[in-house]
Amino acid sequence: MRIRYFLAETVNNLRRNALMAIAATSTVAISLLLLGGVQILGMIVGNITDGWEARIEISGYLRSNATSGEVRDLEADLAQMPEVEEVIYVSERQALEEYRSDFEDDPALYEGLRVGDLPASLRIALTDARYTEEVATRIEGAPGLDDVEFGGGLVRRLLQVNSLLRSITFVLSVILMVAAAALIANTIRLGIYARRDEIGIMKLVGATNWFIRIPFMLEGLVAAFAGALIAVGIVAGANAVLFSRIGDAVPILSSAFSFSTEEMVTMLGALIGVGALVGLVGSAMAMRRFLEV
Amino acid sequence: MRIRYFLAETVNNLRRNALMAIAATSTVAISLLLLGGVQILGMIVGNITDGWEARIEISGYLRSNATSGEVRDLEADLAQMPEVEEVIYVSERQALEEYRSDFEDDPALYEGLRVGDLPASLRIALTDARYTEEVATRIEGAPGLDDVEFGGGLVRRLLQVNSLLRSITFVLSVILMVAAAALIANTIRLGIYARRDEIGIMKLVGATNWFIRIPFMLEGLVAAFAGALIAVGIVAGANAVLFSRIGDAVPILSSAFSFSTEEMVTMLGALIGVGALVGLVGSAMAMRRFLEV
Amino acid sequence: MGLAGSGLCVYPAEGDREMIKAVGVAKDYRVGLRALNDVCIDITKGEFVFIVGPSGSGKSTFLKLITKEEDPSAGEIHVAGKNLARLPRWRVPFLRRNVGCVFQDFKLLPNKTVFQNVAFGLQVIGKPKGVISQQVPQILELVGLGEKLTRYPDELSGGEQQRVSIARAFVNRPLILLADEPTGNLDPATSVGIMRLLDRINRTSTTVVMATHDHAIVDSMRRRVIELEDGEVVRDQTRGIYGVGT
Amino acid sequence: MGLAGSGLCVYPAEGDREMIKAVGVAKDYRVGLRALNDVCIDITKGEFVFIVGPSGSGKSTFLKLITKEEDPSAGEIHVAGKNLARLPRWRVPFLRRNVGCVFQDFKLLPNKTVFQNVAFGLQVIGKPKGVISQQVPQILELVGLGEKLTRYPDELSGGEQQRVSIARAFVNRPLILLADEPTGNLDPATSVGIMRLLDRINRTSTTVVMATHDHAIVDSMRRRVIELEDGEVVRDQTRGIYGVGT
Ligand SMILES: Nc1ncnc2c1ncn2[C@@H]1O[C@H](COP(=O)(O)OP(=O)(O)OP(=O)(O)O)[C@@H](O)[C@H]1O
Ligand SMILES: Nc1ncnc2c1ncn2[C@@H]1O[C@H](COP(=O)(O)OP(=O)(O)OP(=O)(O)O)[C@@H](O)[C@H]1O
Ligand SMILES: [Mg+2]
Ligand SMILES: [Mg+2]
Repeated sequence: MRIRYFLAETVNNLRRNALMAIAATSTVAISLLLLGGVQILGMIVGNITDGWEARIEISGYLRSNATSGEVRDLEADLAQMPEVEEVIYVSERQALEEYRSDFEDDPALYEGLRVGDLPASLRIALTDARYTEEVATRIEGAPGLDDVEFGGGLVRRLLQVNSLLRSITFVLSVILMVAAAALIANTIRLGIYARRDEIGIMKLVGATNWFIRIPFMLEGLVAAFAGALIAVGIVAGANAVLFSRIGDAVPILSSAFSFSTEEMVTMLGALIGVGALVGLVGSAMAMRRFLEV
Repeated sequence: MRIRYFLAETVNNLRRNALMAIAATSTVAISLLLLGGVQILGMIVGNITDGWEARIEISGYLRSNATSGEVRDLEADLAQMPEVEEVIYVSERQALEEYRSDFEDDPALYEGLRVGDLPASLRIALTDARYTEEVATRIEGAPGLDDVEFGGGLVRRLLQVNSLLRSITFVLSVILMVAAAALIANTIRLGIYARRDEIGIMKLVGATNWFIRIPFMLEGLVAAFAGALIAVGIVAGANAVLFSRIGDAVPILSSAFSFSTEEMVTMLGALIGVGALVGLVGSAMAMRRFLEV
Repeated sequence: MGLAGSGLCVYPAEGDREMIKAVGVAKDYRVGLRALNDVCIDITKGEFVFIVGPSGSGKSTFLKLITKEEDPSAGEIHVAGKNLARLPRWRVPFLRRNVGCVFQDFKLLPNKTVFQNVAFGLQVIGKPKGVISQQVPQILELVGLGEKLTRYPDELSGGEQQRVSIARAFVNRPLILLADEPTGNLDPATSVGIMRLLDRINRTSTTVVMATHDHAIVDSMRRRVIELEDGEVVRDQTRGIYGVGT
Repeated sequence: MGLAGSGLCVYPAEGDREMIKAVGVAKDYRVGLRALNDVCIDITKGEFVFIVGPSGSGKSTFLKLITKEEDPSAGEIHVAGKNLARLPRWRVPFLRRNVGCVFQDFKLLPNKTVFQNVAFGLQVIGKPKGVISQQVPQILELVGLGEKLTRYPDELSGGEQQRVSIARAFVNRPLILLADEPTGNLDPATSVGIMRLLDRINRTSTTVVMATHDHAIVDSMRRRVIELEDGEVVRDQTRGIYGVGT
């Protein structure tokens, strides 16, 4: 009976105060859209920096006269290091082919090259880009090895930049979370302010605070939930339609703009949660001062 | 007399409706802060991509036996091309020094090198990165020139990425502009909704629409202006305090985070303008339906 | 159109002194919800008219038509010789400045003090500050609120709010004064004071139309009485009393 | 504390039948703004009391103290044997359910229909839907609004709104019924009907306290009359009339 009353009340109020409901819904939608946008930005930055770090490898160039025994020893040595994830042998022929495909747009650059002009190498992938320098110095000068290459100081700087980028996006999303909450709370507070007389009358007629509060909170919840759904719909739509297009158009970005379904669902779920929570709590908080009659 | 009435009215209303004034001010502040944030992001992206493009150069490596006559002819040829901005001669010694300073963290990399191991070159800066390929093919095979190097396909992709990044930040700032306007308008509309009765009474007592509207618009203007000032203060503060720190901490980003005073002032001025305009126009628009009594 | 449903009306020749004229006026708030039906009323300049009738008979509705707060569904309303249906929207505020109104629910501005509420009636017509700061306290003194200039409406008793509404209605000396139940929240002694005031205003040739339930007042004043019942004029007496039934 | 400023009061022994008791009550809305001064009133169960007095004399303030809408600045208010100063805040709604109130400014909920407004009084005490849909139309019929159940307050005349407020106040059969000027916007015939209703309610041993300016009603009912003037009790008569001065 109570529940039926509260639901009927909520529906009635949303209908009679359509302007406020629309304002609250659209504010929530916009705020969460911005929040979602920053989350996506964060995910893009994550993808990019992960991609960069994944591409940090050590190349051990082999002497042209290295014996296969030397090479095998070196491979075994590396394979047992805990920091090393994978060791790949790149033959002279493979090196040339890779070079060709890297510069396929510029035949001039590889026209004169033949097998043997580029050395064979061991390509060493690490579990974490942080170990690059350590591993590189450890194998330097090993028998059969001509030269060890990696970004050097550049790697260090790249790692620095990556961690900075990640902190920036984290800080940004915290800021936006706070901003979204403040914007939504503002709207709800104004909506309730417009109906402060109503609350006062209910109190004078003998309604308890909860009896008054619940329909207002449900209203806030419904409006915020609707707004969150709109925001989530737009973000999911953009993901399905826009981002894959960007990936197709600019292949270099396709990895940056591809998100796993799981991380997408988590993020959108969080948006809805944040929206609904702010709607519910915001209404309750905004009512407090008007309930003191 | 009228003006004095309007000002007194505005002050009185702001005082009597402090809650609404605060809500409007904080909404404007938050919205414009977000808008300012995206503008700054756009400026950062601009700085980075400009930096990248500025660094796209053509290096013409000279044969070690190139005569100074050949070099001078080549320089002259290049200098007269309209696409070429500058040609710099890098001697073998300079090349070695640059190499050293690039890898100063890794002495191992340049320990064995001496003057002559790295070739002298002409470094060609272009007026626009777009002409890279054209110019490179034009000088290829010129007497005295050993090899012409530039990013090739990579340059093309970089340019693509840059233009995409620029469009994205542009679209983002348009979206945020619209979002900020909608959020502010929502707040103002709710604030006026809370006082619809007041407007109706004024009309019944014989006030003209403008007589009613002006104090409300001034209220919107003052609240929005205050909000804009807060936002601008925070952005300017972040610029003065935070961004320079980031630049110091991560030198690679220092150019990305340095903005000319002029572009900063223009941007902040635009923020204030947008805020004030939305406050003024938003109030006027929000009142329309309540003025029809 | 002006003749719709006006079969029962007798039209007097339009004279100079005609202030308010309703010709065959009907008002439907919604379809089938008729508040006034075929009302023909002529009020000349300087008259003092009581509108009486049971609750819900259409008194307030009739007054709202005169200030163009509502528009008639049929018939015509003329005020000071002007057909309100033809009055452009931007002229409405000017009409309302000439028609002071004491509203049944007071309609005070909640964010203005008593002084500011009354002053507002002068500010809209652009009266200079000097005039305002002189006339407003004077008129508030007249309605017995001389001490409460700086109070806000929610700090007043019901009767005090009503008197602020009265003061605002005639502070700018309108041509017509409409008063909807202006003594509903006042004790008899204060009511008598207010009626004396209305009478004095009326003597300066202001037309006064007052909707009321107070038969003591109606009976003692012996002025023109128009009685409404279910939205129709059932009595129009030159020197009437409140009612036969009571 | 309970004795502050109560030097003039004579305390009757607290009996079972005592419903409302004010002991040396004063109310200052602001410093120096005294609305009630040293008021001592005892009202027993089932009494019918008129509160009269000029506009601004403190009638509404006294009623607001009984519902704890305001708290006294000095003295004590007891309702049904309970000292309101000691009533915890969460109990206040339960007090108000036992004290029906017709407000001078009606206080109807603007977003609810007439039916819903009256039903609200039953919903707060958790009455089942069946009871509500039976009792509400019945009581609205009694106050003459049987046809207007689905109207919103702004679609009603002043008197109709007042009657909705009356219906809401006693739909849940409260112990005490406070009525602040309940006939201020009603014509004499409707007023008589409402007074009959109040009388009937009073006969079911509900205590009725009514602030009014309507001397016809007071004079014809011949019930207890308490007169306030400038916030002080100046008369308390068992079978009184409105006033000597009028
Ligand atoms: N806005 C509205 N919408 C619908 N019906 C309305 C509206 N305003 C008034 N009515 C109806 O029109 C009729 C006349 O109302 P009006 O306010 O003119 O009565 P009144 O004579 O002033 O009554 P009272 O003495 O109670 O103030 C009433 O039945 C009322 O219910
Ligand atoms: N909220 C308030 N703040 C300050 N003063 C108030 C407030 N409410 C009432 N007053 C003052 O207290 C006094 C008594 O007010 P109250 O409303 O009790 O009068 P009343 O007897 O009901 O008058 P009326 O017959 O006009 O309704 C008045 O002088 C009024 O101005
Ligand atoms: Mg009326
Ligand atoms: Mg009162």
